[in-house]
Amino acid sequence: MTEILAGRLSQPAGRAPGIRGRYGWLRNTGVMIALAVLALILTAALAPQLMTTADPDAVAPAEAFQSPSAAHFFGTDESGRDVYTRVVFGAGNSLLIGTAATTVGLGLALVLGLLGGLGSRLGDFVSTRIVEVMFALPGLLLALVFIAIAGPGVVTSTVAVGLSTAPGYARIIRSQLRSVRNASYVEAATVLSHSRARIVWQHILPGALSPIFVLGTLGVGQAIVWASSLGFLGLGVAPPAAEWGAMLSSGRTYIDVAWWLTVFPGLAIVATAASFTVLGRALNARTRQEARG
Amino acid sequence: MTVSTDAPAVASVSTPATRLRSLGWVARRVGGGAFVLWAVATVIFFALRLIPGDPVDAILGGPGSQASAEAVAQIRADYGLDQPLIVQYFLAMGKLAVADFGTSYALKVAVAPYVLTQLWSTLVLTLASLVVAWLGALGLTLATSGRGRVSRAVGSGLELLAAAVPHFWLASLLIILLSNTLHWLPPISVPGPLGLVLPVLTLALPLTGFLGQVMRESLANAYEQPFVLSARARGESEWGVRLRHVLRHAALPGISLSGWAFGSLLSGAVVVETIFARPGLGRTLLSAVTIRDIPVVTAVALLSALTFIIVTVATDVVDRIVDPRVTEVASR
Amino acid sequence: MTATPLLRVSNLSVHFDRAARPAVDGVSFEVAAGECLAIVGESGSGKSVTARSLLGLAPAGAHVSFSELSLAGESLPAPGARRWRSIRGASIGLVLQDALVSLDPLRPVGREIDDVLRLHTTLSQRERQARVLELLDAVGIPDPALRARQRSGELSGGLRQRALIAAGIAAGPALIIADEPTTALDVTVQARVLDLLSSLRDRGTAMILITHDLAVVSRVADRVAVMSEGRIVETGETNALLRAPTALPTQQLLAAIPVDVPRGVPLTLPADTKPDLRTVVEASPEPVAVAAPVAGTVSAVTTSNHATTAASADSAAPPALELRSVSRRYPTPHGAPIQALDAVSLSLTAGTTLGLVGQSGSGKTTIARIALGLETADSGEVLLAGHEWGSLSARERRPLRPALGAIYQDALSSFDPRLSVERILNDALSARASDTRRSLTTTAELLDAVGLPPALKNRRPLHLSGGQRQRVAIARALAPGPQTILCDEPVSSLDVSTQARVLNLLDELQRHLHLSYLFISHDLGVIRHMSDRVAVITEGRIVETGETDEIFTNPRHPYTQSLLSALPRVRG
Amino acid sequence: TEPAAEPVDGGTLVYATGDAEPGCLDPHVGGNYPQGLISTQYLESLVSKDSDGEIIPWLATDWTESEDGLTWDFTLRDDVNFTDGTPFDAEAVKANIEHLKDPDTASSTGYLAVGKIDGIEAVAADQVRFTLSAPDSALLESFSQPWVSIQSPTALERDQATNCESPVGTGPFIVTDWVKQQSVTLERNEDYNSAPADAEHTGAARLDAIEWRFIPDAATRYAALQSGDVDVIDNAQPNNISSAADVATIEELDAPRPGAANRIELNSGKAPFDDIRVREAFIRSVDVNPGIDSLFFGTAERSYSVLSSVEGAGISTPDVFTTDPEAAKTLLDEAGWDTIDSDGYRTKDGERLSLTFPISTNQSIPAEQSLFEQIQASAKDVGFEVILQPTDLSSWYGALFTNEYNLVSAPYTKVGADVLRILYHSDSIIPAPSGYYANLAQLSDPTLDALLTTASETSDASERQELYAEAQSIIVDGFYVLPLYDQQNHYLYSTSVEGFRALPPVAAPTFYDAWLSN
Ligand SMILES: Nc1ncnc2c1ncn2[C@@H]1O[C@H](COP(=O)(O)OP(=O)(O)OP(=O)(O)O)[C@@H](O)[C@H]1O
Ligand SMILES: Nc1ncnc2c1ncn2[C@@H]1O[C@H](COP(=O)(O)OP(=O)(O)OP(=O)(O)O)[C@@H](O)[C@H]1O
Ligand SMILES: [Mg+2]
Ligand SMILES: [Mg+2]
Ligand code: NI
Repeated sequence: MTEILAGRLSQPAGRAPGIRGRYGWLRNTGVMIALAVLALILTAALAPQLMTTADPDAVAPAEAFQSPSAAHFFGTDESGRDVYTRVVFGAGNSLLIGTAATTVGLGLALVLGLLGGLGSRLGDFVSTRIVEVMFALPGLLLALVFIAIAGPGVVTSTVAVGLSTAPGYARIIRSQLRSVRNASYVEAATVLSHSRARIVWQHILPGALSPIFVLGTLGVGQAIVWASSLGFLGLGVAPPAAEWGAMLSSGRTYIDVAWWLTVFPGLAIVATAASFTVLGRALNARTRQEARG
Repeated sequence: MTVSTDAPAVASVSTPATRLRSLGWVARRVGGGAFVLWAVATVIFFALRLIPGDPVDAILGGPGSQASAEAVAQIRADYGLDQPLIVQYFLAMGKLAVADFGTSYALKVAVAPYVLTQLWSTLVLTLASLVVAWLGALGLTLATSGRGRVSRAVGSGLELLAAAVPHFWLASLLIILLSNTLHWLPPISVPGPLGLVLPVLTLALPLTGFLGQVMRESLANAYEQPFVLSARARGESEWGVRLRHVLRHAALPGISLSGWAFGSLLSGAVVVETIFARPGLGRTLLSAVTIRDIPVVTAVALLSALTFIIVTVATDVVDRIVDPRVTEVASR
Repeated sequence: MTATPLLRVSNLSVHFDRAARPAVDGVSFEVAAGECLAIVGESGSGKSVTARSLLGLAPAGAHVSFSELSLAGESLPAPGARRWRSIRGASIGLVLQDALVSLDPLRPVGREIDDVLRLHTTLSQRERQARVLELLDAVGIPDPALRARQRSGELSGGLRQRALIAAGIAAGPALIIADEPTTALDVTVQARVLDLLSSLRDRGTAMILITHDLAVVSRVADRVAVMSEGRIVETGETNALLRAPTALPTQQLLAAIPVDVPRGVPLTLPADTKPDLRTVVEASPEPVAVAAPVAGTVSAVTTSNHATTAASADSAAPPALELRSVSRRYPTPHGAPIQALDAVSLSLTAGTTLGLVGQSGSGKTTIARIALGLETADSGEVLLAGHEWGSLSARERRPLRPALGAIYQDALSSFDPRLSVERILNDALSARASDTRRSLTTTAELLDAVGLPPALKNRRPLHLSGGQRQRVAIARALAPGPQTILCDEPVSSLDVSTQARVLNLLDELQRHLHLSYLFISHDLGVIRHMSDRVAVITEGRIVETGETDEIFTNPRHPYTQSLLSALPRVRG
Repeated sequence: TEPAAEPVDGGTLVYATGDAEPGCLDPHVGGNYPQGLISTQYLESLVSKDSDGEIIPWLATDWTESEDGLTWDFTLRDDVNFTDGTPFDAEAVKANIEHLKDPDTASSTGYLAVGKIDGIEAVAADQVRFTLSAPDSALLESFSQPWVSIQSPTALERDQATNCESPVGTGPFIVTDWVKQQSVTLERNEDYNSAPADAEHTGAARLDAIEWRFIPDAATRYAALQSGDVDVIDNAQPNNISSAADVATIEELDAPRPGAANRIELNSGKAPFDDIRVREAFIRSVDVNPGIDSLFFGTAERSYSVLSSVEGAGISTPDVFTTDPEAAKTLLDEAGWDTIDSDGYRTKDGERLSLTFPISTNQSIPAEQSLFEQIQASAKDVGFEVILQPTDLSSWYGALFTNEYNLVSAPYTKVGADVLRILYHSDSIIPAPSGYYANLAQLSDPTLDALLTTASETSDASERQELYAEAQSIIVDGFYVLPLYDQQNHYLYSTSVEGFRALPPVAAPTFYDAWLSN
C-alpha cells in the first residue's frame, strides 16, 4: 500500500503546508508524536533490557491470562508470559521484518527500476514486463507460493513480503529515473561536456533515488502490517519468538477471555505503522520541497 | 515568458487517426494482457513444482493418504505426472491456451466452472469494498477538508489509523462490536446484503484510510491551484468549488491507484473470506496452496491476474475520461 | 477624469503573517465607469495582492485593512461574507494573472464560462449555452462551438487568456480587473487582447489593468498608478505621466525598457551593481580576449591573440556557428509530422550577436538544441567555428563542447535542484576545459564576473531570485570558457528592471570576453537592443535575415512587418 | 440433554464445522475425518457401537466368524432401500467393498480397513460372506467406521465427480446441494427406516433439513453460535467452551475421538532420540499438566495412555510420565550431552541437543500450539533446544516423509485398539507408496510387532486385552511417546437443539434424533 503514498512522489509538487526551513518539517505536532513513538520502538528494538527486566519467553502456566496490573502492565498471555515484555521484545522482530522486507523489496525494485529507467529499450521492455507480471499476481498469492516453496519462517515471510512490495517500488523508481533523465538539468550537464557515466552518477541517480529513503520509511509500517497477516494465516515467525503479528493472531483466539492479548500488540502495530507513515509523508513533503529548488 | 500561439490547437474530435490510435491502444493492452497471463501461468507452473509435497497426495485425498502403490501409479499416469517436466509444461500450456483448466486434484470437479463461481463471490466482495472505500474516502475528505484545523486533524488521524490496521484484527474488533455486543450484524457471511456488511467493512476500512490520505493530499494541492481562485472570483460558493472543481482533481490519483488497490483487496480477501466464512477465490487459493491442488492454484492465479488486468484497463479508461490530459501524455 | 468614481479604495493595506513590511501599504485610488486605470510596478510591488483584496480574495495569511472600499457607493462586504458571492463575477470580474493555469484543466472552457452565467443570471440552460458562444465569439475566439467543448489543455495560451476574459465579462460586471492579461502572450496575440479590452472600456466598463509593461499601458490606459514596494508612488494621466515621470520608480521603469535603446548602450538602471570586469580580468592568469567596444565606454584592458572586433570581424574567419539548410521534423500522434525546421540556414559571425526572433512554436528552441548537439537534424549541416559538428557522435562532440555554452529559458529547471550554487559552478568548471581560452577559473571569479556576491554560493537555486538565477546560469555557461553562447529566451521570465540588468551583463561580457551570441527571443525590443544581425523565423522557416537596423526600419517580409506593427510602444 | 418436551418435527438446523471442507462427500474417496463427520448424516455402516463400546447391529443384523477367523458371514436387513430406490442387499455390500479396493477410487482409510478382505460373496440377497487373508479381530470395528459406509451401487456406477457431489446412501438425510466453500444442504429422507439399535426413535428424522456450513475460523464460529446464526458448532476452542459454560443458551457435548490419544511421538529412528536415556530425559524434563489446565480451561484431561480414553484396552500409566528435571539432567549427562553452550543448551561433540518439531497449523489448535511452546520452554531449562516449525499440512507431511523431525504430534482416528498396530508396528515404518507412514516414533521392536500381530488375529476379547496391555507397556516404558490428552472433540450447541448426540464409533455428530425447540 506504500505505492499509494509514494506514487505521489513522482508527481509535481504542490506547496507543502506548514513546512518551512531546513528542519521546519520537524516542527509539526504529528511528526513530533511519530518521532517519539519511533524512538520508543527503536529503543525497545535495540535495547529491550532498558525497558523491561523480565524474560519474554519465560512461561508460567499458573499465571496465565492475568489481566493488566501493576505487576504485568499489559497482563499475561495463555502461557503466563508477560505481554508487556513480549511487546517490548517483539519490537525488534517486527521492526526487523519491516525493514528487511522493505529492503528486499526496494533492492529488487532498484534492479528492475534501474533496468527500466536507464537501460536500453530492451532492458526497459523486459523490466516493465516483469513488473507487470509481479503486479498481476496478487501479493498474498506470491507470498503464499513463496512460503510454500521455502517453508515458513522469519526469513521467508520477510522475503515474501518484500517480493510482493517490489513491483510498486520498481514502477516508482523507473518513472522517477525517466523524469530525471529527461530533466533539463541533465541536458545542461551534457552541454557542459560531462560524460554519460558522470551524468548518471552525479545527477540522475542522486536526483532519482532520493525518494527511496522516503519510500522505505513509508514501506516499513506497511510491511509490518502485511507480515502480521501472514502470521494470521499461520505462516509467520517460529514460536516462541515474540513478534507483534504472531502475538496478535494467537491472542485473537482468546479475544473473549483476554482482550489485552490483542489490544496491546495491535496498538503497537498500528502505532508503528502510522508513525512510519507520518514520518514518511513529512520526509516526502520535504524532499519534494527541496526538489523544487 | 511565452507559451502561446494562435495556431489552432488540436481538436479532440474523433478522426480516423484518433480512432486508429485507440484501436492500437486496445491492441497493445490485449497483447500485453495475454503476455502477462502466459507469464503468470509459467511462473506458477514451475513454482508449484518447486514446492515440496507430491501432487499425487492431493489427488489421493489429501496429504497423509495411505494409498496403495497401484493407486499412486494409476494417478501418475492419469494426470501425466510421470512425464518429464518440460513435456508437462507444454501439455499444460496447450490446455490453458484453449481455456482448459483441467480437473481439481482435491475436488475432482472441472476447475473452470468451480473457480468461476468462487470468482463471482470474491468480485462482489472486492468491488463492493472498492466502492465503499471510495465513497468513504471521498466523504471523509470532503467532510473534513474544510477550514477547521480540528476536523482536518481528526480526519487525517482516522485515515492514518484505518490504514495501519491489519485486516484480521479489524475483523475481530468489528465482530465483537457490531455482532457480539450490538447484535446488529451476523458474524458470518449469510445470504443477502446483511451478510456482506462486515466483510466489506473489514476490507474497505484500511483502503479508505489509504485513499483518504492520497485524496486529502491532492485535495490540498488542488485548492492551491489558480483555477480555484479563478472559480471563487467568479462567485462560486465553497461547496461549488469543492464539488465542481477540486473534487475531480482530488480523485485523480485515487482513480489511477484503484487498479493497484483492487490487487491489494484480492490479497485481503484471503483473510476476510476465511474469517467470515465466505466462499471465494481467496479461501480457494489458500486451501489449494495448502494441499498443492495445482490446477486450482493455476486457475485462481490466472483468473485474478486477468481480473487485475481488466480492472487496470478499466481504471485507465476512467482516468482518461476524467482527465483528458492523460491521453495527450500517453500518446506522446 | 471627472466622472463619479465607481470604485473607491482608500488606505488599503495588506500585511502578511511573516512578512517584515506590508505587501500593500495604504493604497488609495478611484476608478470611474468607462475608465481604465493601469496599475504598474515592478514584480512584487503589490499589484496582484491589491487586486485580489478588492474581491475579498486576499491570499491565506493576509491581513487586510482599509478605511474605505466601495463599489458604486456601496461598501464592499467583509472578507468571508456570503454577499461576496453575488459581487464576484457579477459586479466585479477578475481576470487572473496566470492564464495558463487559471482554467480548470478537467472541464471544458465553455462550462467554466457557463458557471458565471449559472451563478449570476436566471437564463435557461439553452440560453446560457448560446450566450457562452456569443461571449467566445466576442473575445475573438474562432470556432466557438468547438472551443467551448475543449478543455484548457487543448487551447493555446492566447485562447486561454481570451476564454478567461470571456468568463470575466460574462455577467457584464461594472468593473473588470485584469491582472497581467498579456504578459504570457506573443506580440500579435497581445495586440488583439488589448484591442478587446479597449473596446470593453469604450462600452462603459470600468477597468483596472495590472501590468509591468508600460508599452501596454500607453496603449489602453486612461490613467496610471505606479506602485513600488506596496505604495502608490505616482498617479496621473497616462500620457503626461509617461512623458514626464516624477517619481523615481516610474523613471526607472521607463528607462529599463530596451525598445529604442540602441545596440551597445547599457540600459539605465538605478544604483545597479555592475560587475567590475577589470579586476576579474587582471586577476585571471591567462590573457583575456576583449572585444573593442562596439559603442559605449567600457575600456578594454588587454587584448589577446584571439582578439578581433565585431565591427571588423575578419570575413575570412569562419563563422562561430553555422547552420546550412537544416531541417527537422517531429512525428506527431495526430498524423502529419510537424516540420519544426524547414531548410534553416544561419550564420553567426564570431564576436557578434545574432538575434533570432519569432513567435512561439516557430522553431527557435529547436535551432538551439540542434546547434547544441542535443538533437540531430534530419538533414543539413551544422558547423562550429568552421568544423563539422552536426554529424559527430556524442563521443566525438565531447571535446568540442566547451567552446559552446548555453543559457536556458527556464533557468531554474536547468539546475540540479540538490546542488548549491558553488557546486553547480564547480561542476561546470570541472567540465573539460577548452584548450584555447578560459579566463574565469574559480567559483569566486565566476560569481564576481556576473555581479553576484560570494555569499550566494551556498544557496540552492530555489532560494535565488529570478535575476540571480539567470546570472548563475550565465556564470555556469562561462565556466568552460566558451566562444559562443546560445541564449534561449534568457530574459523572458524576468521583470523589466531585472531584464535590463541581465541584458547589460550579457552585453558587457560579450565585449570583454569576445563572445558570440545566438540570442533567441520573441521580444522585439530585446532583440533590437542586443543583436548585430537579426533572423526572423516563422513556422520553421527563416523568412528574413539582415542587419538589425535594416530589419527594424525596413522590414521586407510581410511576417516581419506584422510583427513590428503589433509591437506596442510607449507613447511619447 | 434431557428432552424438555415432546419432540417436534420440522425446522432447519445449521451446523458449523471447523474441519476442512471435504473435497469429496463420498468418504470412500480418500477418507478423512471431515468426510466422516458429514457422511454420518446420509450414509450408514454395517455395524455401529453403543456408548459402552459394544458393537451393535445396523445395516447388518447378525454376523458370525469362522473358527479360523478367516471367514465372516453377515446377515443384512432386507427392508432397506437407498434413497435412489436401489435396494440394499448383499450385492450392494459387495459393490462397496470392491469400490473401496479399486485403485481408481483412491481410497486410503477405508482401503486400509478392508485390507485383509480377499473375497466377497453374495450368498443370498441378505447374506454376504467375506474371506480374509488373515484373521482380523478389528473387522467389526472397521465396519463401524463411516469410511466403510455403504452406498447405492447404482450411484457408485456414476463417475467419481458426480458421486463426490451427491453420494447416495440409506441414511436419515439426503445430500441435495453443495455450495463450495459455503455449505452442504441435507434434506430429510422421508422413507428412512434403518436407525441403529441405540437410536431414540424410529422412522424419518425430525428435522426438515440440515445446513452444513464450513466456518474455518474458530472465533467466528463461536460468534455465530452466540448470535444464533448457527445451532451447533464443532471444534469448539477451550476458551469458548469455558466462556460458554456461563451462557445459559449454549450447551456442550464432549465426545472424545476413538483410537489414539493426542500425543507427542519421539522419533527413535535417529539421533538423539535413538538413545532411550535422551528420550526419558525429554519426558522427564517437561511438565504439561499446568499448561493443559490453563490452556484448556479444564476442558481436557491429561492422558497417560497412548490410547483414547474411550478405548477399553487403554492402560493409563501416570508413574511413567512423572516430571523430574534433575533426573533428566543426570540422564543427559550419562548420555554424553554434558556440556552446555552459551545459549544454555546442551551439546555433545560440539553438536547442540536440538530437536525439530514440525507443527501442522491445520491440525494443532492454538491451545495445543501454546502447549508446545510451554514444552519448548521447560525443555530449555534442562538443555534441550526445541525448534518449533509451524507449517501448512503439505509441508508438514513433507517434513515427516523426509524424516526431518525429532518430535511430532499426529492425530490418528480409528475405531479400536488395533490402532496400536498401525502406529507402532515396524511394518508401518515402510512408507506407503504415497510417502506416508504411521509409525512416526519409528519404533522397531520385534517383540512388540509379534504382540500386535497376534492381538489383531485374536478374537478372544480378554486375551486381546492382555496382549494390548503388554504392547502398551513396551511403548511407554521405551519412552517413545508423551501422551497429552484425548483427541478433543467438543461440540457447542444452542439449547434449542434437543436430542443431539455423537455417534459412538468415531464420535461424529448425528442429527437423526435431533429436533429444534423454540
Ligand atoms: N500568499 C502570500 N504569502 C505571503 N506573501 C505573499 C503572498 N502573496 C504575495 N505575497 C507578497 O506580497 C508582495 C506583493 O505581491 P504581488 O503578488 O502583489 O506582486 P505583483 O506586483 O503582483 O508582482 P508580479 O508582477 O510579479 O505579479 C510580494 O512581496 C509577495 O512576496
Ligand atoms: N520533442 C518534440 N517532439 C515533438 N514536437 C516537438 C518537439 N520539440 C519541439 N516540437 C515542435 O516543434 C515546433 C518548434 O518548437 P520550438 O520549441 O523550437 O519552438 P520555439 O520557437 O522555441 O517556441 P517557444 O517560443 O514557445 O519556446 C513546435 O511546433 C513544437 O511543438
Ligand atoms: Mg502579480
Ligand atoms: Mg523555445
Ligand atoms: Ni514573455
